[in-house]
Amino acid sequence: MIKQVFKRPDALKDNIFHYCPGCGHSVIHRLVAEVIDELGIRGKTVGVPPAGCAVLAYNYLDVDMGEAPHGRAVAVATGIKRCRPDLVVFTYQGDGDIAAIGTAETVHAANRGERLTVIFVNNGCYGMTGGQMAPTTLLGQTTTTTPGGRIQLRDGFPVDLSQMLAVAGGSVYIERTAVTSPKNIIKTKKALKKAFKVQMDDLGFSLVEILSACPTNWKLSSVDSCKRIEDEVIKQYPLMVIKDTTGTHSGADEGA
Amino acid sequence: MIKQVFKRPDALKDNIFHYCPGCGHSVIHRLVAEVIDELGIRGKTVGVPPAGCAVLAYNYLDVDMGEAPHGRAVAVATGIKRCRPDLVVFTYQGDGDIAAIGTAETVHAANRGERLTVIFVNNGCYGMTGGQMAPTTLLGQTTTTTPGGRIQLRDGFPVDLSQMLAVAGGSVYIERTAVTSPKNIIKTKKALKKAFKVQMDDLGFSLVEILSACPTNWKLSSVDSCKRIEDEVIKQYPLMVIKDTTGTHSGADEGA
Amino acid sequence: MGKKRLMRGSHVIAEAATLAGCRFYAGYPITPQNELPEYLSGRFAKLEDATFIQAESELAAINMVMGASMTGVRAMTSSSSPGISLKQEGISYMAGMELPAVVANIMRGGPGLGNIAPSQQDYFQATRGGGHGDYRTIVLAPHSGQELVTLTMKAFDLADTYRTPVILLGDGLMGQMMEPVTFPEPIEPSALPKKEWTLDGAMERDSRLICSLRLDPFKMEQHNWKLARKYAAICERETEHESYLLDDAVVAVVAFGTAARIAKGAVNRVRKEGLKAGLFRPITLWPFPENEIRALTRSVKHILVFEMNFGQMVEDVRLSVGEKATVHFHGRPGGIISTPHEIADAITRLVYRHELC
Amino acid sequence: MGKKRLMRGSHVIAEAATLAGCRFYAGYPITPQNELPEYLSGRFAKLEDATFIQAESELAAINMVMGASMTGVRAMTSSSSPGISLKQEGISYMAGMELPAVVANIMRGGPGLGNIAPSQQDYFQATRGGGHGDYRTIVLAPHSGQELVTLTMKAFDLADTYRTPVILLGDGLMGQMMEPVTFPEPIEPSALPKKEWTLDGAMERDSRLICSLRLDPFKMEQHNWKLARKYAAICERETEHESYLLDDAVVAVVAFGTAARIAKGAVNRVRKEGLKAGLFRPITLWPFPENEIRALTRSVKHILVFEMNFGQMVEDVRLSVGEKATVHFHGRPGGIISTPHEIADAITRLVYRHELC
Amino acid sequence: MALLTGDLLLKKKGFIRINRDLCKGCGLCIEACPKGTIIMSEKLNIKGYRPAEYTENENSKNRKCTGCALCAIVCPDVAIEVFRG
Amino acid sequence: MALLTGDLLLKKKGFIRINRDLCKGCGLCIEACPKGTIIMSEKLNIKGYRPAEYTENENSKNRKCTGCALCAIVCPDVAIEVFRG
Amino acid sequence: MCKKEELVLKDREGLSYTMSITKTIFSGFGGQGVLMMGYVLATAGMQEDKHVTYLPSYGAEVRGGTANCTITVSDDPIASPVASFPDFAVLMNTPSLMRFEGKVITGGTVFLNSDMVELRPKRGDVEVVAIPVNTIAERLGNARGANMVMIGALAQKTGLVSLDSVIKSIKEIFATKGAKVHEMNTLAIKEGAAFVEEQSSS
Amino acid sequence: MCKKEELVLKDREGLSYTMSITKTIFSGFGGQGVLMMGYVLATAGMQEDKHVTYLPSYGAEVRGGTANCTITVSDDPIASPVASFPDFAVLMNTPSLMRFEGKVITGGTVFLNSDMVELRPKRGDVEVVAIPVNTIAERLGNARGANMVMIGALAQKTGLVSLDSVIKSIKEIFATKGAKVHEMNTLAIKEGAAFVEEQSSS
Ligand SMILES: Cc1ncc(C[n+]2csc(CCOP(=O)(O)OP(=O)(O)O)c2C)c(N)n1
Ligand SMILES: Cc1ncc(C[n+]2csc(CCOP(=O)(O)OP(=O)(O)O)c2C)c(N)n1
Ligand code: SF4
Ligand code: SF4
Ligand code: SF4
Ligand code: SF4
Ligand code: SF4
Ligand code: SF4
Ligand SMILES: [Mg+2]
Ligand SMILES: [Mg+2]
Repeated sequence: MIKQVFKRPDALKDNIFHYCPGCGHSVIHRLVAEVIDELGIRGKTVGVPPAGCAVLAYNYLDVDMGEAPHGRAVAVATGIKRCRPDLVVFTYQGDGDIAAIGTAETVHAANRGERLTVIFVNNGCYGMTGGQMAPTTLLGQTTTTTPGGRIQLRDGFPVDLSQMLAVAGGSVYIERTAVTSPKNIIKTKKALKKAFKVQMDDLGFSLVEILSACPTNWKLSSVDSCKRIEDEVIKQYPLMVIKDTTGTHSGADEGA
Repeated sequence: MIKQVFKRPDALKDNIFHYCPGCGHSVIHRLVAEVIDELGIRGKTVGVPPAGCAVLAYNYLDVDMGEAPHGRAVAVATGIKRCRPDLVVFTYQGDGDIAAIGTAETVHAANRGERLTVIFVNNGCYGMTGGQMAPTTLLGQTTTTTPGGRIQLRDGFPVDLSQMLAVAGGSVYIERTAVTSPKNIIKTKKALKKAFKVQMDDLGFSLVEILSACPTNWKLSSVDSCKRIEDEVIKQYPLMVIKDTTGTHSGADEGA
Repeated sequence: MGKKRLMRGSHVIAEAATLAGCRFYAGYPITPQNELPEYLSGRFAKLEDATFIQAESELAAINMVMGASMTGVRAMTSSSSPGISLKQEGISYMAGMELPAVVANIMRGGPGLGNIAPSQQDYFQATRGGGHGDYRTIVLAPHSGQELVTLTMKAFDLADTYRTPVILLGDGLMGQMMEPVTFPEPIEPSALPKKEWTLDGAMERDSRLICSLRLDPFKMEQHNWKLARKYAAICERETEHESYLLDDAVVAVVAFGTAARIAKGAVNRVRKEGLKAGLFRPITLWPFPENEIRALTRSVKHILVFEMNFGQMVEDVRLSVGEKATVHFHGRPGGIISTPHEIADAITRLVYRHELC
Repeated sequence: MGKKRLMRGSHVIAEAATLAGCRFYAGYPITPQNELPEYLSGRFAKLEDATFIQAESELAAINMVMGASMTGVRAMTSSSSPGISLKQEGISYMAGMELPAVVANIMRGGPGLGNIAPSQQDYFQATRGGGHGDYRTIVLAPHSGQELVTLTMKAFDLADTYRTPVILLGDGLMGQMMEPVTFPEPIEPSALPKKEWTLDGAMERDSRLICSLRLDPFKMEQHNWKLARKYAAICERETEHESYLLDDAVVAVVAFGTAARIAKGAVNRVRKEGLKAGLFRPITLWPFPENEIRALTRSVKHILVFEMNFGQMVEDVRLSVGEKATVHFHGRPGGIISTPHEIADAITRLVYRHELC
Repeated sequence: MALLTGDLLLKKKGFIRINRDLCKGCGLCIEACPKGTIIMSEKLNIKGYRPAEYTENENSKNRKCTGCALCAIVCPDVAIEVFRG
Repeated sequence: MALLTGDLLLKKKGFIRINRDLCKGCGLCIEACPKGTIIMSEKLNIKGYRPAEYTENENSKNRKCTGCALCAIVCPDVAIEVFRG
Repeated sequence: MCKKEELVLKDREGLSYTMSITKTIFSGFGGQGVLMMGYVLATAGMQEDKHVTYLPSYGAEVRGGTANCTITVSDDPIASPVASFPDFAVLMNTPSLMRFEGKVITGGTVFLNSDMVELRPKRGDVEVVAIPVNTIAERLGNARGANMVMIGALAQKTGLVSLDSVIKSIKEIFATKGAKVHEMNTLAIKEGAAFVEEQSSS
Repeated sequence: MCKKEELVLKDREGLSYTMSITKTIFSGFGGQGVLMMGYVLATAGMQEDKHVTYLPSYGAEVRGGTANCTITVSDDPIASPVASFPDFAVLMNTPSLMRFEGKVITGGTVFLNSDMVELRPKRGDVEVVAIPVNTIAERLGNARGANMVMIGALAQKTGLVSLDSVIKSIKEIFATKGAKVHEMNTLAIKEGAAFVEEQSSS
């Protein structure tokens, strides 16, 4: 019997991605769709796309979506979720969106333990606007606004937002993964699924930071981009569970 | 021989403080003035006061001062310091100012390792606007916007900004002190002096978080306010050196 | 109508919002409107279906309101001048996405940190769209406690009807002053007309999208003309004003909000001295009652615009009357509240200088 | 003047700013002006006394510029529409504190996220003070590569002269298009007039303060009237415009920036057909050249305002001419760039309808 | 036990189908495939990319493809369908 | 050694001056003073606060104040000057 | 704004045109119940179906300083709730006297808490009513009721509102505090009224 | 805005009024050197003291897609740098042909990279010049010089700018790349020119 073992998930529309060849966003979109399918939540999910390369995420993900201004996705999502706690609400944000302009909103949503799932795509640059330095750009990395490479004294260190969010009382599950290889992609999907479940179980704020390739702005082939992540980026941003207090229910029960 | 062993510091103007009786801001102002005197930097110091009860800090501190919009003090200070690295630049900010609306600016200034000294006055409420909940308000604490006490589920956990800033690569010295007793006041002064020195030695970003009484909004006597800090607030915000990498010169030398 | 209650303006807005079925508030403290969120923090805590959030900033607040509005809930935020500046991006987005919301601006003296005294210095920002892009917001200007009730409730209706942000433009005096007010019966959210465009999960229907992005300039233009037609309809239908002693007037004062109250007192004074003055009070600042003001010029050839700023609405009055009347201006920027006497003086001088009696 | 260089508008602004002695830039990426910071990141890296910061947000950027300006350094930021909305609070502060700075807005289609195509939809925001409080910013509207050079440099001079933020209002086309330009000799910061009000440490002098807070309404009012007088002086002295083929014109097109370029082409076209049309191009949008436009109405009774929005500057034209001429409007909001032909059509129809030939 | 051994011995067979016009030629599938059954096409597709090409015959008994789906898992453009059996 | 002992034996003397009209009556100095030499005044000062009052005579030999300055260190309003000798 | 506007920058206020509108300023330290006095007066006015406004001072400058509020009571709609020149001033401490003494209109009345204020107005054109409200309140065993004594005195002396309305108002305002408190406050109000009654008859 | 404005919403462009203004669109995949061709043409025009504008397409929608730019060369100042209806179109791939074929004005010329484009315009009112620029470039041992071949062909065929100006321009533009590169590119340009020369003479 021939049976199809891999096909396009239902929650992914038929539109062709506008992303560049080898772009991590495409993989992550598919994983989100698969997770939505598997959890059976297409009919009660609302997504908030960012300003960033994924601004058109609604062309691909077949769920209700509401746009947010650059950096404000978690604030918009908070508004949605507080009014409709029965919905599953996620944001999809680039590293510039979440870790630069959106720092305050993210820190405070995590602190409040908003029941949101945040998908944080760390590609080390501002993809959409042409590859400028992002908070996550590595030291020495050349971008269009660090033509001589990122210099710590002028441009600062790579920001580790996930670690900062781990300090926040209301964050319950934070994991960093990558979409560089089948193994890592499968791990990423697991993490995404867990993050959604944390929300559905009303435990608190969950976030998956995903190291993702931007071959265009890195000026590398897709394959070399994945290698770069595994060889270099991971040193600065190790793949790991950064926080997991789901066992202790810390998010949900305290203090009320 | 009779000699005066305690007097008003030179860098403190003669104006009478507009602060409430027992307000920690008054003590901290004096300490800042003493430190400026002792370091002999009155003629090369620029301060940035916040929107907050200390908005009128320039009525007291006899140094050049430039106002910042609420929460943006470190951004304004960054502009000053980058243009005039020879100056000693400090910000003076309330907990609402720095840890709510100013979160992003502070995180990123710390990350860039701006050569600034930040004086972060944590009084657990929005003093100036009438005692609303601050990010630092304790769980259960009654304020004008948490009439039934701060509830974690609605209002989030007390934010520990200093710990988050410790994650930032460019922060070099972060200490939490209090102005509740002679001992703690003396420690606070030492910390302030060190923070200024860190800047003068070009090591990186320094910050002193000071637990400070707001008797008016806490609706406690001055003495009880200090007791409350020592008995309750310190449990959430322990007095400690949160980060000190001055020995390793981490801020100044890496990565360039 | 219930019994009379002596209430602070900020509380009146908060209560009226609740009665209008508002069930989401996000805001950030700023004087002189702190009592509004403070009141709601208690009021909403007692309602099962209501959410109060003290946001980490005005930016977060307006964006939370954006999200809440996407679900169809009646949502509001409030602030005062500097905080409203920070919300301009969000307001522009909501206008672009056609999301209803009520934004109360209890204006204070500016620019910058300014002070916390009453002012009307944000008229342009409110009526011209201080944010980016072609858009307008409906702007309502209450001048009494009771009007805070009616206009707050009306703001929510207009916002829903036209799917647009509505600005309630008060000032520190409106926010802080107590006056007796009565409230109507509450409106239950469930009794409001169902919104067909909300995000609530694509259950047995196609997925929905609320967005302001339109990369294709032709689509963007189309959307802008759609907005323009909506705005034209609002202009046609929704202007509101009060005419006070204008029937036989030869001089009209035009003023809104707190300034209009004071102007009323001034008109009363000069009437006692036999001067034929009246007051035209725009209640909607946008749409501006321009036809109504123009109509005035059949009898009135001198108009005194009085604002608590250095001259903003006066432009709209000039645009309305063209050269059919002479427009004079009297302004007090920065938090000064004129006395009725001062305005009476100004009217009197105008009358004598131009021999209008 | 050096030799001609073919350069992208954003780069031209960046280079001209450097030549004007600008030594501080803070900004945040946004299309269609990214090439401006990108250029400066390299250019400033080669100057010892210059600082380039890619800020964490537009808010941070404008406030960094505020700080830099306090030290007396010529400072600038740039962005496009949504980012400029976020800077409104900061701009209001700088106006209140009387701090010079240059803010370039390379406008895109709005409202909201809109698109990245050229537009002129932020005219009101720029000219009416999108922030809170009574204040104005000088607004310069270049319409060619070479004017990007002159107006950028002029912006810094005006900012310093009047201690006020100046907005350089371009659009995506101005930012992206390349044209040949020539640059003047650079101005060394040390050659600029010394500023006596900067913060540089109270060494052997009294300490200084730069602030916008004035709690006392009377002091605030005083400050506002001071600002008003400054603005009046600017209105008196600094309006700038271009008159193109207006001497014998019976129809005038009024347009600025990119729209004015296109209108010029349209005027040329209809002139070939014998229609007496001309172009009035405001170069300063604030102060608006209202006297100059009013003067026009001696010969011109029909004015066609053409804007890449749904009608903003048209209000200023109406305010300028009153009823002395009929003001018509042609607008394209949302990123459409009209062809000269389209505007020529509009002029032609106007001429025939009103029998102006 | 015998059965299990048998199962292990009996190598799984699979095949894939690549949607030529969805493919952007990133080459990640080629890198991922443990069997080396995918190559880059010489000819451009409609969008101007050189798409990936599956080199085996779906019906061939000797095909190496196991249907492990690694290629599909890494494919950013969801251009690959995998079949087994 | 003897000298040191002598020094220790010779208790330090001090006194303080409280600027009555700067004081806001917060009472922190009273709490801080190990010698109990400060009390709250009965009469209001010009700003309507009941200010702190130093109870000793500057010239008295028996005064308990050591000039330790703890009171001044905690005084928010810099209302206390401390003298020693 | 580029227009040459007529700028009129005068700030003086004449006498009220009708006697139907009366403005009262209450001023004292925070804690002296100053805002409550204003609230009671405004509530009483409202219960008499008069037009009333209550305008507190607010903001940063009052950190631990003087609190004040202005109450307007009027037969007609109230234009401005601000009192540049109040008819009555209730001044509970010396700084308040210094601040507001000069503003009261000629013919107006200044109510002084004589327990806290030693100075007396220098002007001869206002009536001064000095009342030892703290002493009276303490005598009644209601030390915190000094403001109630004062409001009673004010109502009695000015007739702005009736004593009955005042008493009805506080009953509502303190509804949750129980009968005991109401009785105590009623007594304080009556004592205040009695005090001025006595004063003027003596 | 509340005014009833005259709304004119037509978008068509007639033929250029004078021949002095010429618009050329270059379009192809990113990587085909499309923007460089435009830059070279504009620079050459500038060096001939003509008015020139260069307008790139920009933005999010071009992720990995087609790049294009519009060059206007004119004796008079240029009103609009946009070409709704270009005189010339240089189309380096099939999607570009599909997108821009219909826009070229009647009497205009379409330059096709015949190595990449199999289709031919369906219109009869435009001239089509098909050039195997990749083949030619590869033959010259300068595989990346296909765009130089094309620009040479364009200049030769249209006379928009002289070949000399083109060669001078690339010398400046690639100043840092050394003489060898310049020689290679010059050769490519000349080969392109020679190709169309031959074509038209044949
Ligand atoms: C207020 C505002 N500022 C700036 C922008 C421009 N902008 C759009 S996306 C973006 C950043 C994109 O980077 P990132 O968030 O890392 O997403 P990526 O494209 O890399 O996935 C920026 C700066 C904007 N749309 N709004
Ligand atoms: C943009 C903006 N939002 C709000 C305010 C009002 N505001 C002034 S100070 C302040 C907070 C004060 O709290 P904190 O920073 O903790 O200082 P504290 O007074 O407690 O010392 C607020 C919300 C403002 N001035 N500007
Ligand atoms: S620019 Fe980078 S992040 Fe954006 S679509 Fe291309 S590869 Fe992906
Ligand atoms: S309100 Fe609190 S923080 Fe502000 S001056 Fe008073 S005591 Fe100090
Ligand atoms: S399914 Fe596995 S073996 Fe088959 S082509 Fe894909 S990666 Fe290769
Ligand atoms: S991974 Fe997908 S897009 Fe990339 S080459 Fe293979 S089939 Fe094509
Ligand atoms: S100096 Fe020491 S002993 Fe003397 S009064 Fe002060 S605290 Fe008491
Ligand atoms: S500590 Fe200072 S302000 Fe407080 S009571 Fe003592 S002297 Fe007065
Ligand atoms: Mg990114
Ligand atoms: Mg605080």
